[in-house]
Amino acid sequence: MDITVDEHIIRIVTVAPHGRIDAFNAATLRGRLDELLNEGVNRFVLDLSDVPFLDSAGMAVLISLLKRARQSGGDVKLVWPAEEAARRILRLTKFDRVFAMSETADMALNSF
Amino acid sequence: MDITVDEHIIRIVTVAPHGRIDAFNAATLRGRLDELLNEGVNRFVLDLSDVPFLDSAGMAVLISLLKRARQSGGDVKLVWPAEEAARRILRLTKFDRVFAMSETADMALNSF
Amino acid sequence: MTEVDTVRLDLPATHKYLNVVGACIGELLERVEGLHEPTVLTYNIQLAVHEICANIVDHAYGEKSPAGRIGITFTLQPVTRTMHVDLHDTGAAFDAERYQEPDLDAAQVRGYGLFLVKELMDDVLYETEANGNHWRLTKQL
Amino acid sequence: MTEVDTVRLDLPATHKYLNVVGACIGELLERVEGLHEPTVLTYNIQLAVHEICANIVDHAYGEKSPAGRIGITFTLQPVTRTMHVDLHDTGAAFDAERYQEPDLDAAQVRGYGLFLVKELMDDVLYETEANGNHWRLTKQL
Ligand SMILES: Nc1ncnc2c1ncn2[C@@H]1O[C@H](COP(=O)(O)OP(=O)(O)O)[C@@H](O)[C@H]1O
Ligand SMILES: Nc1ncnc2c1ncn2[C@@H]1O[C@H](COP(=O)(O)OP(=O)(O)O)[C@@H](O)[C@H]1O
Repeated sequence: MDITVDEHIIRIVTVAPHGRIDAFNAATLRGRLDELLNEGVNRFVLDLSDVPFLDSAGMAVLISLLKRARQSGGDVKLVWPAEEAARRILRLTKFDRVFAMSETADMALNSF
Repeated sequence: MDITVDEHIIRIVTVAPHGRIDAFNAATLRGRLDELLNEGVNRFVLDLSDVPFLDSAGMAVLISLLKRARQSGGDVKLVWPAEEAARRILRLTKFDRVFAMSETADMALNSF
Repeated sequence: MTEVDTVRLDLPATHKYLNVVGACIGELLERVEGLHEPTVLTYNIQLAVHEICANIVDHAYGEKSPAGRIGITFTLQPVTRTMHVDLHDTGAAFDAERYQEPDLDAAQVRGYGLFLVKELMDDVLYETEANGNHWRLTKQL
Repeated sequence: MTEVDTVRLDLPATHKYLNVVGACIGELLERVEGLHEPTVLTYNIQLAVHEICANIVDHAYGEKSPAGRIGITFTLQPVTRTMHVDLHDTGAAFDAERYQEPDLDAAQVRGYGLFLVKELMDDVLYETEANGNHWRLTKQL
């Protein structure tokens, strides 16, 4: 009897920024994500739980990442911010429909 | 055999402001302390552990309290603020010599 | 809130110091009593004003005018319980005719700024003045 | 810090809004890299500027001029790593001749304000100008 066993390793990278993501520092986050994309990573969990403030420049970084990740067959899942006001903004802009959302990073990882 | 047993009850009041004490709200603290003084309280523990900022108007409230409490035979003990910068100000103004200082409210109570 | 209170802030048009703007708004609203959902309200005003400022940096001044400034006046009207935020800059004008609302169903990279401002504030006014641009945001408190 | 950055704040001379001043200082210093003991440094500058403002409210304007204002300019000098805080008011003048240092060994109720300012800042200058009073606080960062 021949049994074929193949191992598939899916690499998912969790990125958890701590603090505000805004026009002043969005480029830093974008730079780090670009490095990961260039290394071939295309599955991301972006953990926003410790992000107290996210502006439209930060949102632009998330959408850019999503586009590039999906282009190469990957995806981006978001972890909800703890801050209720920030959650509402993600709902207002329908980011919660464009991205798969999770309450925790573990739940996001398991949803891949 | 005659045995005399007397009970002495010393009333010590612990006051713990939460938040800044400054020129804007020092009057509120002073008002509360005046009420206690007028009720006859003269032994105080002023717990500054949760006071992140204390200005000279707040310091004036502490000294006034000390003067009135000592006039009627009482005393005021301070609990150090958690914030190192605020501790340094109390040392700079020699408040740590004018007042008995403690690390916790319990220690301050036991020092009476 | 018994008198009309105004606080003015004037800062370099750079993303670097926009944190000051949000902090000012937070402290001013600390002093207003009886706010409904103060944390969310504060966040919303902070975000809206931040987006207008970021647009002034990026679009009104762009790369061209690094020395430009943003003047902001915060006004608290106690009787009507209204907050006005007036922003002035001396950069390029905003072309309202060419402005397009974002299509929220097609994820897009840019274009959420003014959408958020309009959603989060009760009123948004833009006008060109003799010496530059004027944005006025209004929020009922 | 590569250019000289200035941020201006202008507010009613009332204790109520002095919280805005401290928050501005905190956010500005957030943007300065390589500070030694940033928390303590920030606290010290916040307290010193706060004391000058509180004195303007209490002594320069006192009960008399409730409509007075305080104008503050924060300047960050990157080359010399210096922060200047210039405060302007249009109230009564400060009489330096009559000023007395507090006696720290005799617990006293008032008089710690200017003492703290002098201890916490590297330099304190006061001058009367044509249109009011000018305080300049300087701190090496
Ligand atoms: N202050 C401004 N001055 C000039 N043009 C502006 C200004 N604000 C916005 N705009 C124009 O409106 C467009 C939409 O702005 P916005 O909704 O904030 O999205 P974004 O800034 O991401 O493009 C900008 O791309 C720009 O062309
Ligand atoms: N801005 C000012 N304008 C006028 N007088 C002032 C001013 N600041 C301080 N003074 C005078 O200097 C004195 C000492 O001030 P300070 O050390 O801050 O203590 P305090 O304010 O507690 O009296 C004040 O009582 C006041 O007479």
